Amino acid sequence: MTVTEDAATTQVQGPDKEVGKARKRKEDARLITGRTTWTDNMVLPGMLHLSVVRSPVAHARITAIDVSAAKESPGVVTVLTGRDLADEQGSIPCAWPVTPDMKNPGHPSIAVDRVNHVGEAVAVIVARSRTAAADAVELVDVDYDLLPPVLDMEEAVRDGADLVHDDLGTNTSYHFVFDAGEAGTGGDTEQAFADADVVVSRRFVNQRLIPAFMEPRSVVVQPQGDNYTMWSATQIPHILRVMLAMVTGIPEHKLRVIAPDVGGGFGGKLQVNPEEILALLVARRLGKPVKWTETRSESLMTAHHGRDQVQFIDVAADREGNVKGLRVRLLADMGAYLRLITPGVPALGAFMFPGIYKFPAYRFECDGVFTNKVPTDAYRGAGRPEATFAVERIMDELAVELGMDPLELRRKNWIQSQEFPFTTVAGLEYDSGDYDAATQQALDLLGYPELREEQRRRRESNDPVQLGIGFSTFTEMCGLAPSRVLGSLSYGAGGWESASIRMLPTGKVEVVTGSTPHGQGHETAWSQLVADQLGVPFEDVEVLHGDTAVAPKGMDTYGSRSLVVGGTAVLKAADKVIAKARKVAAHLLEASEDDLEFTGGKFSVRGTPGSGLGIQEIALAVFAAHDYPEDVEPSIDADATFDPVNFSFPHGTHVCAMEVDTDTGFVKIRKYACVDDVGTIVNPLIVEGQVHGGLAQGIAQALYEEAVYDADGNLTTGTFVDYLVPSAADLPHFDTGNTVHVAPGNPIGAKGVGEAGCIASTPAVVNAALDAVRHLGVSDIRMPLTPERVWRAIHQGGDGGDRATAGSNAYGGAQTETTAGVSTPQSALGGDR
Amino acid sequence: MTRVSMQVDGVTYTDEVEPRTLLVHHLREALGKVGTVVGCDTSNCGACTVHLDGQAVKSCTVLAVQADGAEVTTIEGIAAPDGTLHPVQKAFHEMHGLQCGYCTPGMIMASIDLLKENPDPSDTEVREGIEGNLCRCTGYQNIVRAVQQAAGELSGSAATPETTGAQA
Amino acid sequence: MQLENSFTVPVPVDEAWRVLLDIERIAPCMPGAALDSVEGDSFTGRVKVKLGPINLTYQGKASFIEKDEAAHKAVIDGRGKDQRGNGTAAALITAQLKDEGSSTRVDVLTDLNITGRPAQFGRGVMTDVGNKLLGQFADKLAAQLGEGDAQGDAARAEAARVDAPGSVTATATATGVVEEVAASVEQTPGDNAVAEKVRQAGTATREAAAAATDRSTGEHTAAADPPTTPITAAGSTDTAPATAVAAGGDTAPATTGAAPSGPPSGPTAPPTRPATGAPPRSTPSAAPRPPAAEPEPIDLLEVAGGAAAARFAAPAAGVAAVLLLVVLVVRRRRRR
Amino acid sequence: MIPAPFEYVRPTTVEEAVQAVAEGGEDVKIMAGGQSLIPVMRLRLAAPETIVDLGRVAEMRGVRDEGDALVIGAMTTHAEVITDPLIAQHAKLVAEATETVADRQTRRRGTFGGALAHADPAGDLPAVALALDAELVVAGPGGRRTVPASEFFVDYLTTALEEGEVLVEIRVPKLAGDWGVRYEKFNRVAQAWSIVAVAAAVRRENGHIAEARIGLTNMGPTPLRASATEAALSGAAAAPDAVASAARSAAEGTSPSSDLNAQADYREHLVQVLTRRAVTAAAGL
Repeated sequence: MTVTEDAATTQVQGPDKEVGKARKRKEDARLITGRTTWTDNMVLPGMLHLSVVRSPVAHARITAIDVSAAKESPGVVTVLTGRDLADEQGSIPCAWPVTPDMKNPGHPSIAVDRVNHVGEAVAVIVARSRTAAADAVELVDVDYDLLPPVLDMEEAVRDGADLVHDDLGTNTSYHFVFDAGEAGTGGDTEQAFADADVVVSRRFVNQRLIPAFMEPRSVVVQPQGDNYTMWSATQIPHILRVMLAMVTGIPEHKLRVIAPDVGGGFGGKLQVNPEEILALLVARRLGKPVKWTETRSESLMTAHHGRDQVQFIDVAADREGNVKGLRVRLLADMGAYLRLITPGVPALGAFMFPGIYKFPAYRFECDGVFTNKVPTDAYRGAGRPEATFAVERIMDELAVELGMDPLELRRKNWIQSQEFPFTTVAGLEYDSGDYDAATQQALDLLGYPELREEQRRRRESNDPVQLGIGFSTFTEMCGLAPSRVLGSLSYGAGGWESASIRMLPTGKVEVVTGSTPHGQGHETAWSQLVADQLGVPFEDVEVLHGDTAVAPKGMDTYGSRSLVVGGTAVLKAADKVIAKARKVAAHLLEASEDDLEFTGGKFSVRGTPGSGLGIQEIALAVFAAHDYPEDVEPSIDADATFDPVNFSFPHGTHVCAMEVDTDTGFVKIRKYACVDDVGTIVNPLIVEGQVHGGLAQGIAQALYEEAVYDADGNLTTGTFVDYLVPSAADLPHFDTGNTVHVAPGNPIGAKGVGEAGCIASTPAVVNAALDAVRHLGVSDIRMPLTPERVWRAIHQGGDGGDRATAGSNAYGGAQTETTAGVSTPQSALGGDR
Repeated sequence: MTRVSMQVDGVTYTDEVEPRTLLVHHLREALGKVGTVVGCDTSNCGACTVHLDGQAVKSCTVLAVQADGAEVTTIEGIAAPDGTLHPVQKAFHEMHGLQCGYCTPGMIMASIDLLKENPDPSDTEVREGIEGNLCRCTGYQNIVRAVQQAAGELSGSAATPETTGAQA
Repeated sequence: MQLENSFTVPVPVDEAWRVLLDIERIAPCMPGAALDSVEGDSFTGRVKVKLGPINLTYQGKASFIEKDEAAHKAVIDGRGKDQRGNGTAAALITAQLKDEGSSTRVDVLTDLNITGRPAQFGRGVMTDVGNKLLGQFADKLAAQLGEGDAQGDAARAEAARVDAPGSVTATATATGVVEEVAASVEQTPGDNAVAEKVRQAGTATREAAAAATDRSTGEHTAAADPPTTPITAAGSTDTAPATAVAAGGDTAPATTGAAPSGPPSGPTAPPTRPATGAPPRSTPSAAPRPPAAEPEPIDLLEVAGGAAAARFAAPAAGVAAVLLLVVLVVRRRRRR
Repeated sequence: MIPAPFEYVRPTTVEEAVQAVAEGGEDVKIMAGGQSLIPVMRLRLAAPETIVDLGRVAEMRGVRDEGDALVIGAMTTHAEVITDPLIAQHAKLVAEATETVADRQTRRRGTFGGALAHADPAGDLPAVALALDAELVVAGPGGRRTVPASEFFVDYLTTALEEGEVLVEIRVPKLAGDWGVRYEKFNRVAQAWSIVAVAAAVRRENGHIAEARIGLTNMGPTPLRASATEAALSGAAAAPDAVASAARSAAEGTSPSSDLNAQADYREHLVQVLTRRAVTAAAGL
């Protein structure tokens, strides 16, 4: 914390600037007093409640649905099945066809004649109360004709495998390839491997996770004639509005979407949910307002999941430790359907596997695979944590193979600070940074030499509790995204952001942002930006968002894009306000525009101190409009849309010290230190908070969380009893710090911070655990590092294996698998299949 | 239906409820106390934490009928009548102990309860004291700081009543 | 989830086969089950499952989908839905009879599939239930088949009926999972006097076993000797033969069979498991048992009889006992 | 989720409670603290017709000293158990284990008796009751009876409570002599159920362990005693080696299940480690 404060004072901005100040958040007032408007708080006159009858089976044909008893249930208004809605429900959109021949089976919001994952909607109850709706769910009788569930990706891609979607003829949705040699951004990968002294290959499992946002999803739809207003706990009201129009045929201008107070989504609310479509269809059909709020178990079972990749990765190097090539092949679990950006998540990661290292050659291949599970989609980091995990893990393995210090190996291969901007083998232009500086600072924070010494002592004394230190020197691409780049990747939309500034007569400022926040503190940070730019008090700025009628244009919040893209749009709008005000000021001050200077919110004529006109006064002047220049409109309000030309590349060094109890396999983080470079820090409090939260989720992937399905496709981690979101007692204190290398791609100089902690921490934690027990013969442990897996890896070899019920419903029938990677070059290309 | 009467944030309410009505649903849906929220269905997340006769409980795991005759304090009832924030509320704001704020009402109510029993908790004691409340945003560190800061303030100004609102 | 049960019954294979095909006698073997209707090879019914606070009622139908007289193999497909919409349960039960002269060896392979809410827990609530359910089913099936068609043969009927509660089961898997499931006569369905008597006897059995005294309604004595016989957990393959030793006659000592022990698969050897002897016998008056009208929930309290007997058997060891029959069921699960 | 509808009865005396249970119909469920029952009802895995809520039965709450034993009312909450001076003095193991149960809020509502009657093998208190040779006083239509803990837990979520019976109070014998105690719990996250836990009470005499009582949590469908280890410790030297050696038989006679958190063989290993640690700590080594 002190470190962050120190970093804050190293800001380029002066002490009187808002940017860089640890402003307490404006948002808090309503949140700490319970005066919030969560979607589920909404009550409308005559509102009906929806509940969803869901498939208990993973794969089946629906042979009959009997809703008669449910319809008779007290308080039930009607019950609708997939048949009833088949002609109007369309398909949940997939905005990212990553290859031209990608197979998309279409995604009904409610199953018509076939279910493809446990939890898929099969009927909707509409009732007068939440209770009546819940009661009637029990009364819907559905007959299923079971089909074999497809659950394991590696089996699913074998010839003759059972198919999730018969009509596609395959379980492979797409095969995506990036080859640096072919793209002209690197050398020939196969040649690099052929020439290499050393090749290390591993198979890593990046397990399925659940975003597990705390606020359950909720949607309220109010029909008014042919207009519809939807309140939804969504990250993406703007995208949702467009998609709702496309899916349902309701004209876009007849739809208004409001994201009121929305709980943190972490990508989990970056979706067009089946239930949002269903709520809209039911409201349209009945002409009545409706509400649907999920339960937690519904949420874990049906809201999209994240990660779930089997990663085959090979690295080639010479004996001196210079990396020569990188080869990656992924199997990425799509789940049963393609949702909004399901196929794009691994593709987004494709460009990040080389990390911060100067690989001369790189090839990436990915198969998107259908299984009878809930679809995957964005979860904090979306593609980048997977890539970072794989490369940071294999760098440690290479170091072991070469007998080198893992940090030394990294240092030898990473981009030097004077080499920025640096174009990587994946074709990305990294903007700025200093990996050495961040690393040194992180080691200092950790107390590295002392811990290494303690590690040595524990090893020598054969202490049952061993200590390990793990690194992750990462970068990520943020600021999604340059629209042209997205276009080249076949993404269905742009990456720009929109902002408006409205100068009110009393001098107060309304900032409208299209980047819809859900806990990130936009109201505070945008106020800081505008206060500086317009020279108005922080308190005089109000930030409006999350309502398509108030903020009609936007691309919303995800991919650590808000400040970089949305914040820049705000600055651009402020510049336009100033430019417009300048004309009025010149008129009123009877001076030439060129002679005016604008500082501290005031226009003054150069060389005549004391004279001047504040921008807030100008706002009143144009409101009155009694006296303004002939050739301008009587307004200084302005809109701006910003489309970035490049991504931004935050980086950092994360160091984890881990204690491993070799008797029980229990792991405990002893100390965690990280230094992140996120460019300019607008609000150090918010930046620190984002890092902390990201660390918690990244550590949770390493140690606690995993969505486990049994052999029938039941999610056995169906409640918070089994899906282990860590509590305060399970997480350590974090020592965080920053270095600041301004991002050249935007005027703020910010790089984005929302995902950094989550992306960086997972491999640092796993590397630390391995470092603690490597001398006992352990070279991999499957995530999450449950005590049992750690214990098995130590005492039985392998990576600790599947968890007992994973992929099996035989209680105790599972066997321990030993699937640690072996150093065979073939394995990377799935030679075993 | 069963008649229940309870004092919530200082106001007495009498209603007919079904026995199966959970306290949190009664608070939210009958009394409009929507500051208290529901985050799970297995009593794990703690978002619904309120004080029942002065003790923190998870209101999703208490039936409304069980609170008959009881005094309930929610997040909406802990600030002073003039709007002055409770020291724990204030500390959450000052220490950036919240982001999206969904877990915050439960976190604050649990923290107040903890500080009543342990006025000067260590880092570990705070962490264990709020183990029944899940937060997905903050990584907890600033929550821990907030609770400790509030502890300092509360011990310095012992006069701050815990449930000012409830005594209005 | 696949469960295997094997046992031997003291009737010739043809006789056992006839009983196996008699739905009205076989269906009630499922604990907590009740037949609602029988139509040809199909039948409908309910299975109530009660586990502490958890209460599920599966309603559905089952039918013989294969009856291979020559091979003495029958396959029953049963599937039901929970009445509260908590998902489905399906079982594919394959029973294979093998002629062993005057007795018959029965191998029951059950592929059990549970969906919905009960399956959504990492602690595998329903898997536990499934294990116990099928274990009890096999025990009762053993009893039924053991009766043969000679319903008038009271002695044998009694023997078979009483045998169920006393059966000792041990389960072993490659990973050393060992579970013990013992059934009790208390679960005997039916509201008639016989069933009641049997239940009482079961209760008494527990008490008797605990106190090693004789203070119940039926003529029974405490178990002896067998508790000390260890059954070693089976080895790591599917080769562990299910062993069942049937001892006929009122005076036969308890006999237990031991599965061959295999090398421990983990660093820790699978525990050695003491086998308990059969509990005391009871002799309710013989009467044909009609299908139960109303299902008795499979309350695992009922299992108490067996479990308690198992636990209390040690102090009871040494007390002379008369055992009619011990059926040892070695049950093991396979990975799918 | 919302529970299915039920009738609700709130007796104020044990007699009323027994009567209410008797009149509650076929599917009556007794609610103590409700901290396990209400979630199960919300998930609709349980849908009792009648709930008999013991929350207002004052006589079932509190701790009293009966000479050689403490009597803990079944409705005494975990929070009350933790802070009770009599328990701190005479049954510290109960307090120590109770502190690990769930979280603060849950401990405010959850009760000692409820936890025992629920008989979850992963619950912490049954093994403690077993280790301490507690006796459970049960009231039913035919009056009261006392069930020793060793006979109370009969199977997974199943106790010796007969239909119509209510667990009223628990007699916990005081430990006489120089006893040390320890509850060693192992789980993955703070508020989770025990993967395995060990409750140990050890009496030392002249540098030896005179007596050890060891209860095991989640090593089978019921709580168990580590009898072989207890026997091995009896008279053993109060030394780490002796304890370690005795702890190696802690898994004897257990039958742990395999689930998402641990397979059976790992549990059998864990129980040995945890037994060693618990006994070592309890013996003050």
